[in-house]
Amino acid sequence: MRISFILATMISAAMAALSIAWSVPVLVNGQAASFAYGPLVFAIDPLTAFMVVLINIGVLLGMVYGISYLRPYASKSFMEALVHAVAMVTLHGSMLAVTMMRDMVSLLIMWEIMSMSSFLLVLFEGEKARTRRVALSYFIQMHIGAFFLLLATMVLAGQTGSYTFEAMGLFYAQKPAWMLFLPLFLGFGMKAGFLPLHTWLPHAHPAAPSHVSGVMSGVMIKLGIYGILRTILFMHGDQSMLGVAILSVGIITGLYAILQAIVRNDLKRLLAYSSVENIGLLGISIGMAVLGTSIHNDVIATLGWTAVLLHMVHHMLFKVVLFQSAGNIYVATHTRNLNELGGLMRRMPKTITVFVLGALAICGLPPLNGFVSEFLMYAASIEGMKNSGAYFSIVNFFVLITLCLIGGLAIIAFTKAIGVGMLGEPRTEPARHATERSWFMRLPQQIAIGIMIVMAIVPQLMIASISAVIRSFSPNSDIVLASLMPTMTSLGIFNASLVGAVVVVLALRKIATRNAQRREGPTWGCGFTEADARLQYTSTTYADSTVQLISPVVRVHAHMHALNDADVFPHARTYTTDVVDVIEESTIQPPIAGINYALRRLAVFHTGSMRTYILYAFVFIIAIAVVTIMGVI
Amino acid sequence: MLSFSNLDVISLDAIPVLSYGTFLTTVLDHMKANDARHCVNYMGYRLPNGDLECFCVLADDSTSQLFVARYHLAASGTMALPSLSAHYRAFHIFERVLWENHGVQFTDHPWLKPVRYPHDAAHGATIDSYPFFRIEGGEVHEVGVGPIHAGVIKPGHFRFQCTGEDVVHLEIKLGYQHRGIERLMVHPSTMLQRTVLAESIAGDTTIGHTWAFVNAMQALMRGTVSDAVEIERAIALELERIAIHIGDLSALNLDVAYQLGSAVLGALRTPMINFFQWWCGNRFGKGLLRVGQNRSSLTPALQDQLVETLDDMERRYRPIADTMFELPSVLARFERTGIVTTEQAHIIGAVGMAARSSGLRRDVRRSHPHGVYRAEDVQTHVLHSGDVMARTYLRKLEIDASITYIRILLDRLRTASRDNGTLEDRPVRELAPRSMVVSMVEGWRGELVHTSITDEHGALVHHSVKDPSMHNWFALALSLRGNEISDFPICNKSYDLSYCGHDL
Amino acid sequence: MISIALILLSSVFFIGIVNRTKSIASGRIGPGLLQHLKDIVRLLKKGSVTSTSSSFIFQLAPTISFVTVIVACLFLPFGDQPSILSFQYDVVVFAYLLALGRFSMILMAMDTASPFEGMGANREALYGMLVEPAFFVLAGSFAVLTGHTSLNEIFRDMHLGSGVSYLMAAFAVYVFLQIAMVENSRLPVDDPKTHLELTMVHEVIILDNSGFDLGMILATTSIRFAMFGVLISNFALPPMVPLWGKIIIAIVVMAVFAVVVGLLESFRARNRMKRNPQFIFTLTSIAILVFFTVLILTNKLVL
Amino acid sequence: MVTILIILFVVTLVYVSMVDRLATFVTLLGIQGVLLFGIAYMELRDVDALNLSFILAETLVFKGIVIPWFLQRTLRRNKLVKEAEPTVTHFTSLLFVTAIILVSFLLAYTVHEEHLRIGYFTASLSALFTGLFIIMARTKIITHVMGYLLLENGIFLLSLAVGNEMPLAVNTAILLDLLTSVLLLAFLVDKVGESFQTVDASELNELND
Repeated sequence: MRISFILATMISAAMAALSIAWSVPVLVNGQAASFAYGPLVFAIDPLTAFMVVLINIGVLLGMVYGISYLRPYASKSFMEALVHAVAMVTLHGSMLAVTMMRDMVSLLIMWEIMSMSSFLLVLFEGEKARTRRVALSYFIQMHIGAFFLLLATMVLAGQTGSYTFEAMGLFYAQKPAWMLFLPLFLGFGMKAGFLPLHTWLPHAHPAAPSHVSGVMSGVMIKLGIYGILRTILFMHGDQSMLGVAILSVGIITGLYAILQAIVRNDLKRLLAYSSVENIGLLGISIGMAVLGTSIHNDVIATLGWTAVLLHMVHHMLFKVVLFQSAGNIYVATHTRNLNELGGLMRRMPKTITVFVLGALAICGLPPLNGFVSEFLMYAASIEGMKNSGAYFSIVNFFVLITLCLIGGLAIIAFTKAIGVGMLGEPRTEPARHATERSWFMRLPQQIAIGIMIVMAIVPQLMIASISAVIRSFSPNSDIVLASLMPTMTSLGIFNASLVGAVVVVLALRKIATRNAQRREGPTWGCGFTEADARLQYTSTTYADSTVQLISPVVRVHAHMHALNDADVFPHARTYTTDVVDVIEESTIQPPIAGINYALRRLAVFHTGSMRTYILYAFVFIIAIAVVTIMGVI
Repeated sequence: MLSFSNLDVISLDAIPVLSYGTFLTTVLDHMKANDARHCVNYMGYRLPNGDLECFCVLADDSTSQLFVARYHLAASGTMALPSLSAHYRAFHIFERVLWENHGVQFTDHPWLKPVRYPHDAAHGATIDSYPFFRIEGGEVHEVGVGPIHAGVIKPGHFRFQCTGEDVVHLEIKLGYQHRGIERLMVHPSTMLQRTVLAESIAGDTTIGHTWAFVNAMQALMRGTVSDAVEIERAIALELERIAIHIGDLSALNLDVAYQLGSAVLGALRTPMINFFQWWCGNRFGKGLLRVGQNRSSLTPALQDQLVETLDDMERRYRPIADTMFELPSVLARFERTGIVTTEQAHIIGAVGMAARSSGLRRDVRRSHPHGVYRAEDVQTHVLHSGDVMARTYLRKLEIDASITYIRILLDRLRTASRDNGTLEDRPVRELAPRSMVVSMVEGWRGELVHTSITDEHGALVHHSVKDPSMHNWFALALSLRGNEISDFPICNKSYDLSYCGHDL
Repeated sequence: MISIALILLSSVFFIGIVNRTKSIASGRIGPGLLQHLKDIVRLLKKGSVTSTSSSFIFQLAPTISFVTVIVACLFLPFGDQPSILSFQYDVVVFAYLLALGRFSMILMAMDTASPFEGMGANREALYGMLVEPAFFVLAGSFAVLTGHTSLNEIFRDMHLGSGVSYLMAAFAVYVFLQIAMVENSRLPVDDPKTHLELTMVHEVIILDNSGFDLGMILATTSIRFAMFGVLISNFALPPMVPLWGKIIIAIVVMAVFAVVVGLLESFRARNRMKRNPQFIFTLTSIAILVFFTVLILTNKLVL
Repeated sequence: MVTILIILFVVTLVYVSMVDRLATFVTLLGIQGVLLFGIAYMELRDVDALNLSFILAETLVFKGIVIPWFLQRTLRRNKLVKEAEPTVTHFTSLLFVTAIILVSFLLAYTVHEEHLRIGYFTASLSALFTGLFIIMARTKIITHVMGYLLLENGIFLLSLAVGNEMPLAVNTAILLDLLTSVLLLAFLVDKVGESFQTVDASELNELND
């Protein structure tokens, strides 16, 4: 049954080859190209070309991984496998198409195809009730997003009489920008996962199979960012307040999501929240770039746009790595709960090493590529503090604080994931018996890591190759980029030499200790000889001290029958926790509860008797007749 | 139950042998009668015919009375009994020892776990395999500290159930220092050997334990010592109290990283214990107390030296004590840390300064006085907050009180008679046959109870030792609940409990 | 060049001076100034024991931590003497290098499957997260003040003139001093002296390290301390003084820094663990005031 | 110079948020009084001697010395050592006060009134809000009074912020009002002190005598 998926991968590869062949020239010489297929017009400008490359790399890595990831699912029927394969190709195609559309209506159609196909992909393990529920919720929330896009289309068409993107420019020139931008941001932001529209993400990612969640998190949510970028492309004039607004949303999204990631015990959910956090970072960068453009500060604008574009690629790469490694762990242990894992580094070292590298990158630490884009964000915010009036100086000051808080919190989240889930001693039997996965299941991650290393060592080339895209956002970027290049070159050399220095010191250490005696022994346990795996921090307790600081924002409910004063000799206790996404609880739950309530009320009519239904039909027809006669319709 | 008082020699025949059922109801009735009653000892030993003879001694702090009841368990009979601990938690440790040593199965005991021996010793399990209380769910982590600690402390294992930095529950497992003191005591040996053994029960309570032992023996010999000897012993006991309290204050400062306090107070402990060196040739007072006599008496020259030492100590101690108890960063660590409520202290039967810092007035010197303490001029302080601050500040108050008291005793010593004791001339006599004596002394940690039982030939058949730590270790465990794990060292040091006194 | 030489030189004596101050304050003679160095040398020669629970991360992390600190030192200028490495926005690199070192040490600690080390890792991660904003706010403020973004140029062009700028410098020095105390796990956040597993931050992370690695970790700590010393002494270097004068000033400042650390540690107790986050976050609050002061100094803000 | 004093004043606010010993709180209030004296002295040197001496008396004597001394005495008399567990943690307080300072600043910056001087306005708003926050977040009556004192310091600064336009009478009236309330409170606490103190706290406070 995997044949269908392999075939799909081949089709995708062909699609990728074709689209990249079209896109690369656009990236290189900055000239937009387009071709028509019937009424559909596929246009490739630098931004599209950039997205095409991003999408293709992400999807192909995912599909190659999927070939071996799907092996344990041999019991699936041929039909199910076929649907999955077709949905995957459709998703790939529709994502490519979304970036190539030049008017709102065709974009909406492609958007819808993209949502539907990803819905089918999430539904892969549909035999699980939870997966079905999550998929349904995803489906509904995507359509709320689509509704906002539709609204935006109507606003656009109503005001300018045209659906094309060029009309946006017209609109922005005449009307307050937010009137159009708000529904667009809500629609695209739903896909991207800006707060409070992120609520589908942490559910859909863990429910989907790992190759799909890699693609969804690495690639598909970037389409939301693409939408926002595309919209901004047509803006002009002073949009500084809009920039501050986006930036604020980004700050809140980033901080909130990384706090949520810290308290999650489900590895894939942690990764999903980390995706939201990175969307927040992108939002911050977009905000800064818009701000920079508005106050005519080319340095800030250029740094901002470069950070946005680079971080999109970077995040795609390390998110693919992380989700696929998490997939490998899941296949090896059949659990995603960090409290049940542990000790994997000694059992599947290659997979975990890749995960650690991915984590290093996503925390924005040197010497990997995540650092390059975070460096640019910091640079933009420091420039913002330096080169603007007091007001924007303070805004950028907030950005600076947020960036380093997010950086520090990300370190907590990922040291938790690695330290609790992968290092130390295994906590349960499945983790104890985990074994390394095949080379083919590790290949896509290693490829991605390879690209990441290249991007970290020669960031200046990466920036040069997307300079056309940056130019389309900020026309004067070339001068700034020219002065930025030496810094980026130094940064690349720094990254490389940092690794080199570690290697050199390691070699020296090796030489210095060649005569020293080396023994192995158990970890120091104060002389107590019956140590067990319970004597390790758990995922819950590792997060606890952070949770206590931020308790109003992140609520962790602990369930344990408390020990009171008289309980000198306590009876058996169980301690469990569950985490509440406060925003999800306050935005998504009430309407759902309302709908549930309404449906329960409606169930009164649902008697199960054929005669009542006929009665309903009869009443309905009469009602229609009456309404028609009254001339209401 | 038979009523008597501290150091009374009672004939075994005067204690009625009850059936276990009657024993249970009698003890419970007696406990119910008065809130000031607590169990000071409950132990058993094998009769020559293999039967188990058990004694339970209760103390009433308000009336200075002791009560005793006993029962027999036939070797062939059932060993499954309902427990006292089910009603009064404080009995738990005694019943666990009975279970461990003699195989008595207490059916409804809430915490039937080993005290000194390895768990399930018969099957060759190691001492480390202890059935710890654990919180299930996989989200709480455990921290195991010991038996080898950071710093040189004695061995014990502490198992914390933690949620992050907070401790949900602490369980303490001891028994690493089990030497079999009680067995060695009755092992045919000379009185001197036994005294030396009593000196070694707990190194920091040498005077206290030796005095309790010596008192018991003297009582069984139906002899007395002179007033001067009694006063000297009281001075030694109070000196020990001062020395250890100062040492603990220093250690508490070290644990909160207040270097000045730790260094100054640490240096102050030395002159106090050095005085013992001058007095009796051993810094911890070993070799001072003997049955019927003190091996070296406090000569006028030594008295002067003691006054001088105290003056000098006070001069250096006052400023640092004031500074320490006014330094916000130190107080911030002590206050509201490791709280044990009065209710908890009562439930677990805390004694000594652990009890006094949690609002229970328990001081043998006042409630069951012996010798010089009958004069009632020693001051007892009680604090109510039950936190580390209370225990620390209580130490300061007790140091002050002891200094005052030593000065009073020194005055009295000048006029005291040195030859009104009946044991002076013939220090070793026969012990009274078929008798029992309960000797209680308030060591610096709390009540030390030595219970001796002789057979018809006047030979010691059982000598039971109860160190205050037996009860108070549980207070430490409770004080950690809901506290930060990083406060464990200061909670631990604020009690400074004895490992060997518990393990015996 | 001079700064790295100064850092290496002073790192030899730094812990020695701190410990000596502490011992004198408590009425003891105390260990020799070079005791710490001797300890390190002895450890470097010794054999090692590694935990059976651990993986290559345990072996790798001390090296990474060491390298990050050394490389971070390379970014530090000395007054107007440029540093070895320098490019725009290298303040970010400086902070992220330290973060990388922290990341690797945290993983190393978690690798041993020991609850103590998990505890230390957890604390290190939290405090690291809280201390970082203070550093960045200061760095950003100096960027605003001097108009430059690399440490080199910032310290070259930072001239203190008015009373307000002295106040700002005083705040900045205070914050850097406290950051140094936090990063190096000194009082009142951590207590390097009482070796109690449950109360430590940094020391408990390295509980299972031995031999060469432990020596390297101790060396890293003293170098990092000295690095902050040089950073702080940079505030006290007037531009017109000749180079040798500056070196003398720097040495004096660092000696004073060490003595101040020693005295601070002698006369107060350490914080309760839960008070630490708030203590550390105060630094950010103070740094924010530095930022406002800078806005005033640069006339972005007119009072 | 004035700027320095204002910044130091804001620093004391940061520390106010994190103290948990009431005595430290009082000391901080005293420091604020002295700082206000400095600020007022620098600002109002040209005002006539009577007014000047009046203001100086108000700041240095009352705010800097009398009220702190009186509060310390009340604390000592009533064995009040530590703030009872506050309703919010100190960390949250610290976050709040930091936010208050930032928001006050933005507010001051946005208002941009001709007569308003941003520095004073920021400091005074911060003090006002911090005082209100302390009153809301803490439980003891004595801490409430200290919150009011913070508030009053804020008002004093505000009067400086709007130039010399706010009549001194208002300020004086507020001060008198507060002085009365402090006295009343001290009296009240002295009277009911024993009933809500545990025995042990009274014993603990032998060390303060």
